[in-house]
Amino acid sequence: MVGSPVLLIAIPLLAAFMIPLLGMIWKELVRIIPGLVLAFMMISSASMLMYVTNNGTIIQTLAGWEAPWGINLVFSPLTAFLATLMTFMGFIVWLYSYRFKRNVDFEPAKKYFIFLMMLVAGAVGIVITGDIFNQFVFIEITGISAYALTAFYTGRNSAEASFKYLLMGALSSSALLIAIAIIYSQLGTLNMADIASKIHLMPAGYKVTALIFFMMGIGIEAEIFPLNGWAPDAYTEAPGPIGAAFAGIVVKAGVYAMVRMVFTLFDVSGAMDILLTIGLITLIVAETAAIRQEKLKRMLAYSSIGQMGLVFVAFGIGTLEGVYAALFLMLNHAIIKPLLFLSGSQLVFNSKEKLIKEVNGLGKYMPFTAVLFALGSFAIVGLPPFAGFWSKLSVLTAAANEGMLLIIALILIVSVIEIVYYFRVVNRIYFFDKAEDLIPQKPRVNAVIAMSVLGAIILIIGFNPDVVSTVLHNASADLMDTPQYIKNVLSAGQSLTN
Amino acid sequence: MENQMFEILRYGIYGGSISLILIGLYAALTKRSLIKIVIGLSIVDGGIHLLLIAIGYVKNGTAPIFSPGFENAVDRMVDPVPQALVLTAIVIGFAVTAVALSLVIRLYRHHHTLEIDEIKNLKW
Amino acid sequence: MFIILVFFLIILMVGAAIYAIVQKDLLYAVIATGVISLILSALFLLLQAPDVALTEAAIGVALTTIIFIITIRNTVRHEDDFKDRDDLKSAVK
Amino acid sequence: MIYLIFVIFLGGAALTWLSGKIHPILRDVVFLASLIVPSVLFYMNVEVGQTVSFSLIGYKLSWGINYLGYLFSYIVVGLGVLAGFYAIPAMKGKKNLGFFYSNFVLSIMSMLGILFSRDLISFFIFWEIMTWSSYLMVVFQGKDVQKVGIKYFVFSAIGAYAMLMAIVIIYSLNQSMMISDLVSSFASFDPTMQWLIPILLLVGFGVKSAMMPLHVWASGSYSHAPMAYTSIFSGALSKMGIYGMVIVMVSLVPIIPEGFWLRETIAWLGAITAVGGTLWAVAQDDAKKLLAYSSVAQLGYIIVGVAVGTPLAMLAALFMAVMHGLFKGALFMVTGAVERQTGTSNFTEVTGLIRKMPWTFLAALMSIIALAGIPPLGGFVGKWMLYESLIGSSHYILVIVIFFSSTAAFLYCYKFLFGFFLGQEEKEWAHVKEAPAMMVVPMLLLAFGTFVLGAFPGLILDPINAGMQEMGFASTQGKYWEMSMLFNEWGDQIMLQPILYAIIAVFAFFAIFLTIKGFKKTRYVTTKDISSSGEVPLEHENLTFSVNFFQPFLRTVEPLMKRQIDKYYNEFGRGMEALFDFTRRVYTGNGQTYALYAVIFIVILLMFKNTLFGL
Amino acid sequence: MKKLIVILLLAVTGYFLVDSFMDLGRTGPVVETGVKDFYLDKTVSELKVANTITSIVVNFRGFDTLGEVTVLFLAATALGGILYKRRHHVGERSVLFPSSPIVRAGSKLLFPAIVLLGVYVFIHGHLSPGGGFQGGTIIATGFLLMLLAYDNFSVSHNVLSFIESFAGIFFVLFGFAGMWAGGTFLENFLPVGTMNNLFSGGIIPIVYILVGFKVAAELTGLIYTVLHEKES
Repeated sequence: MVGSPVLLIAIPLLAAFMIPLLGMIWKELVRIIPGLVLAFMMISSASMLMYVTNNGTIIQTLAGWEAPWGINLVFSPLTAFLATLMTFMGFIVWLYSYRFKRNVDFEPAKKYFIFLMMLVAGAVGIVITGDIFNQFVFIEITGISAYALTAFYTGRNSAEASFKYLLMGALSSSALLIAIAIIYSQLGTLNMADIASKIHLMPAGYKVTALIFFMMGIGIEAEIFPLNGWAPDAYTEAPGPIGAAFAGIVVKAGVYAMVRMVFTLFDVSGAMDILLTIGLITLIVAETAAIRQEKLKRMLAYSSIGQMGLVFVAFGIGTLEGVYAALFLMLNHAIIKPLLFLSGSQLVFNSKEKLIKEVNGLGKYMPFTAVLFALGSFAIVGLPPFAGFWSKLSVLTAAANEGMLLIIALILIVSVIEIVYYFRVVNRIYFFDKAEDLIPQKPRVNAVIAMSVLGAIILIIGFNPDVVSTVLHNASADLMDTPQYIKNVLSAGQSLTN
Repeated sequence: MENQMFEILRYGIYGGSISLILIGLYAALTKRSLIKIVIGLSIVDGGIHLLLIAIGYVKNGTAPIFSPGFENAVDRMVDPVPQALVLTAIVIGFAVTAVALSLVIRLYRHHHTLEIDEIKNLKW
Repeated sequence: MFIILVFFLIILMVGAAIYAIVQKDLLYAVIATGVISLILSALFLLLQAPDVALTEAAIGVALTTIIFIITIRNTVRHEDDFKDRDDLKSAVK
Repeated sequence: MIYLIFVIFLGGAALTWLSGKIHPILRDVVFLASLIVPSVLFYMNVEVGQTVSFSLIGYKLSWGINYLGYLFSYIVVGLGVLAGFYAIPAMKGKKNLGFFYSNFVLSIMSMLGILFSRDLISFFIFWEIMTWSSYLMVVFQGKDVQKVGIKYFVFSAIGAYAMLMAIVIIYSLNQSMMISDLVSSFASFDPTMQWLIPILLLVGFGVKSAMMPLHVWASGSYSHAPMAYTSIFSGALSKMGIYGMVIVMVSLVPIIPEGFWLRETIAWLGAITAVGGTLWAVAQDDAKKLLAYSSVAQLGYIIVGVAVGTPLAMLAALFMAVMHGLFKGALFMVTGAVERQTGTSNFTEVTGLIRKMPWTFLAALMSIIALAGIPPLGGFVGKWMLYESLIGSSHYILVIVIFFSSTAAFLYCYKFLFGFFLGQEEKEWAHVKEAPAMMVVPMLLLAFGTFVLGAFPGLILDPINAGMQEMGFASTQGKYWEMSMLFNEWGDQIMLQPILYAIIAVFAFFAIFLTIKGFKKTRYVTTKDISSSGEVPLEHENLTFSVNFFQPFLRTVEPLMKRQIDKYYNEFGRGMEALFDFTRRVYTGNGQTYALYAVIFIVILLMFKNTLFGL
Repeated sequence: MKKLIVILLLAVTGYFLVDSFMDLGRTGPVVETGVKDFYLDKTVSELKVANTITSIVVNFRGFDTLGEVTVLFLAATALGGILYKRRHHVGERSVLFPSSPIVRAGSKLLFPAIVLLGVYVFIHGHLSPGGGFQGGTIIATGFLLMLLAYDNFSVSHNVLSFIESFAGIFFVLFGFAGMWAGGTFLENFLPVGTMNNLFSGGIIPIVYILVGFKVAAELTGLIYTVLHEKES
């Protein structure tokens, strides 16, 4: 085991504070250090994931106080899985943008990499923390990094997107604080496990109100339907790799926070159905919006929102299989959508408007990028033998086992819509003639490596899904087993009385 | 009598904080000027902070600071946890407000207007 | 006495909030926001939260207000006319 | 061994692509090797009933071939290898050939994989691989990609997803993905599911076999894919739909109470497909389109046979499936050859190639005869058995419809033959040469196959019989004659032989006649040489006789053809897009509105929290 | 119309908020003993810190504080990034209003006092109300005063950067030291001393001083950045 959970947060923070100083020494360090940190986080969380798989959950207390009193970090199979996924994606995004951002001035470049690192660290923090207020703080860290990254390019509409994001983010943090206030006023504790063990004492009315405020606060991060207006704008206007990071990292953290609320913290019976309904609405609205898009990244953004809807549908099924399917979907989406964003932004790199029709005929000029984009499209619509198929299959079987035939039908109809718009783009890439004034941008070596790693993972999971099934099984069992979670966290110190 | 007074006090504080939240939200939802929206958001923040502090308040409470000779006043001390949370929340709220205002400046530079209805190049 | 003070402050605060959102002149609105923060800070003190009161006084009253004012100076002063008007400059000069 | 076959296919596909970067000849060699080697391995080493199983994320998967699959594998592998040979000269000079060839290999692999699948998951996986590899072929030439390609893929996806839905329902009921488990436990499902599952599966298979309301993709896709591939596309790939349909119709539908209605419906849909396809084929001026619609029509016959489901009907259907693979493969190859040599496949432009491309003509002639169902070639046997089985099972109206359709089919057969090869010779085509031998030989082989099977249908009836027996039909081994009056008590082909001799005599007569006539001095006229009236046609007027070839006939059937289902689909699609355009307006672009949504969201949840959260 | 809808919506939200919080006084929390009692107890008995809030902010929930200074750091960085222009008018400051000599003189007089107050507040954070945030913000207001009063008053960006970086680094390093010495991140590994002494509470005052420096530098830098935002 390399490192410990707290290092996943502390090291990036340390690095973030150091980068301004180090940047004065040698400017290149500003780009290199975040990469090293992200690599460390990736390796560390992967090795801890292995440790957790064999030896059970790591609970790390902070500042020397046991669970309900101090803040603690929970590195369970689920959080380990997500943390590994996120740090891996963070590293890939860094790798992609390492030289991508070379032509940017020193000051913004410095900020870009700090924010990228903190985005990942914040998202990891959201996932591994065991304390709701701490989670709120991490949501803010992620949020501010995300606002700044969205507004990274001057001169575009990025400030507009960022402001919308910020407006929603501010509402989100208000809702979260109100929910935390309700919980704290009733239960006198902020620790998730402690809350989970006492939530049954809380009067139902307050409980549900708190849950609703949580759902709204976290729903904004998790891009559920009526709360996701900011998402397409932010994805579109942020730099390409950051779109990938949003889709692969930030949303996953939001989804995690949401399901942790619903599955572990609250014992409200109807919450699953709400998740299911919201997920379905999100899925349908987002996918139907995606089909009419003219900008490539915006289409990908809507598609990403739709996939998140599907994830919520899978969680909303509420069975172990459903959770398994949802985690599988999250994994696949976290791999495939970043690939699409990375290769897509490479495809429209030199076009001004980033329209879909500007990718016409680029298959000939940037064969590698185009192939990866096509691979990503094939995988995300769930064509076998690529990765997306297995997750879609597991969602469908989970739904079928609960007899939700209508939902299966809806998911499949929406998949057809998905096919239409992805294949329109793939067709354009390969079978149309290139616009004459457009100069294709050859991807740099690091970008090629980053994208091909993702492509290889898609193929590996596609041909042998068993490589991830153990991890996913552990993770889904972990999420379903609330008593075990409480026991793990509170075992060291005794729970507070009554 | 004393209890009743305390009840009224509670109602007053909660009512004040909730009305602050609602007023702020109203501004954020209806005002067309970006700055007004940010003002609304900061008012909401203020209301929430007051709400949190009010949760921790106990009857005839004292600040949770021990002074020599009064170590036994624990029962009357107000709840320190919400205060700690509010400390954090205030700083975070300020950070968000600052970022929001810098975005407003950027938007003004770009669009030459602060009307939120005009700033929708990105839609659908 | 305590209660009356608190209620007085709360009413003042709500009044300031309403003033802040109905006032078309953003500069006044911002100052009203500062007043809200000031009253909040007083309320925190009354509610036995001196630390919070200190922070709110420094951040809410001074820093937030000044950032708002700088923003207004860089943009427009009146809520209704969204075009640049040199009101603020002329007003403060 | 089974794994090895698929590994070679996959590796071959990848290698073909890569070797194309090194040298084209190497690529061609690798391509052919990766088709032939696994095929040889398959026939040499794989026996019926031999299975391998493994498990993947909790699903037990199993691969192996059964007799029915073995029968279909003849179509797939035989046609695939021949088309592979044909493809090399046919595709010469095109771009992206590595892509084409590796897709080709993938298609063949996926079809073989479907036949190998003993469980639904691998069936679906191979099905989807087949779908997207054929999709990539359809759009390969880059014509009408957004329209035809997307249409093909959307319909395929609808079919595939219907199938997927059926598969997950089966899994939820059965907790097993094996097809055999499905068959054995199907009787215990509740009636709703008993209806739902076959219908969903039939939608899936119906798309691939171009059944009536789902056929609209077929004409465009068949005519847009490169001809070297279309011969497989129409000849073998569509048979996968038939293969699935046979399984459903034989194993599942009889179990459903009142399942009789499902059979009738499918049979009628098949018949309507046949009629519609034929009429549309007649109206076409382009050989590819004509053959495409003709394929739809022929598949309609097969569907009728499968749906009626008496032993004889099934025999007829399977026989026709094999025959259709042969002659339609040959005909598409012929069209491809003509197109390659002349640059167009339009009857109104190309005429009189008989002297230029005699071998191609021979292949076309034989295949057309088989298609039209004239003895002694194979088509006749199939059609005869189909009529007989329909009459035998009292489907009198159906038989009239089918008969009408197959009579009308003569029209387009004639048009095809006449349009390309007979008629005046235009100067424009004077330079045309015969296609290379590598193209001619495969089509001649296929055409010869139709001849052999027409004369000796017993050759293929044995495997068909084995397959049917496996599906649960009573053994008909050695008793074909009891099923059809076409065969006599000697068991296979005797009744046909007199006909055969007679036909050969007629052929010989005509051959001699033509040869003698050919020696005579004939005056060749061009299309512009019109002496019958005083009007002199202008240069640009197309006066080829193929223009408005069957005008009176088409005018008669016009009311039938007016209702084009395609139009409804298009309008539906447009309507949906308009709807989506409307719904996406919830994203107004105004940040404040989004904030308002958030408040509305929370208010709705709060107001209805008692109902929503079950308090 | 929109306003009416909004008012209606807010009325409903307000009703439920009132519903959630108003009853609190009547029924009280369902769990009588929360974490606060533990904190109140341990603050005196183990940490020897007079100000419970300080002990919570720095020790019990020190991780939050670390996150919070990070948020501030990120906000300051983001501000620089968002308002970044290629040609930055360095040294030119937008003057809100020209200040009178009285103000200048007063500012000059007040500035050391304010800074001293701030320093006092954060040094005595564990004994009396106040601490790192409060002291830091007070110092920042002092700088703000000077920036407003004097056109030519300037703060070295590099110095600010150094201070905030070092404060942040040492905060994290203290966390690591706690990990090394006591086993958990940010653990109080120094002797706690006796209550109400200046040197008590182990690492709490040290960390709070670091927080104070960081917050002061951060906020000053932030104000400085915004003040230099010239109208284009």
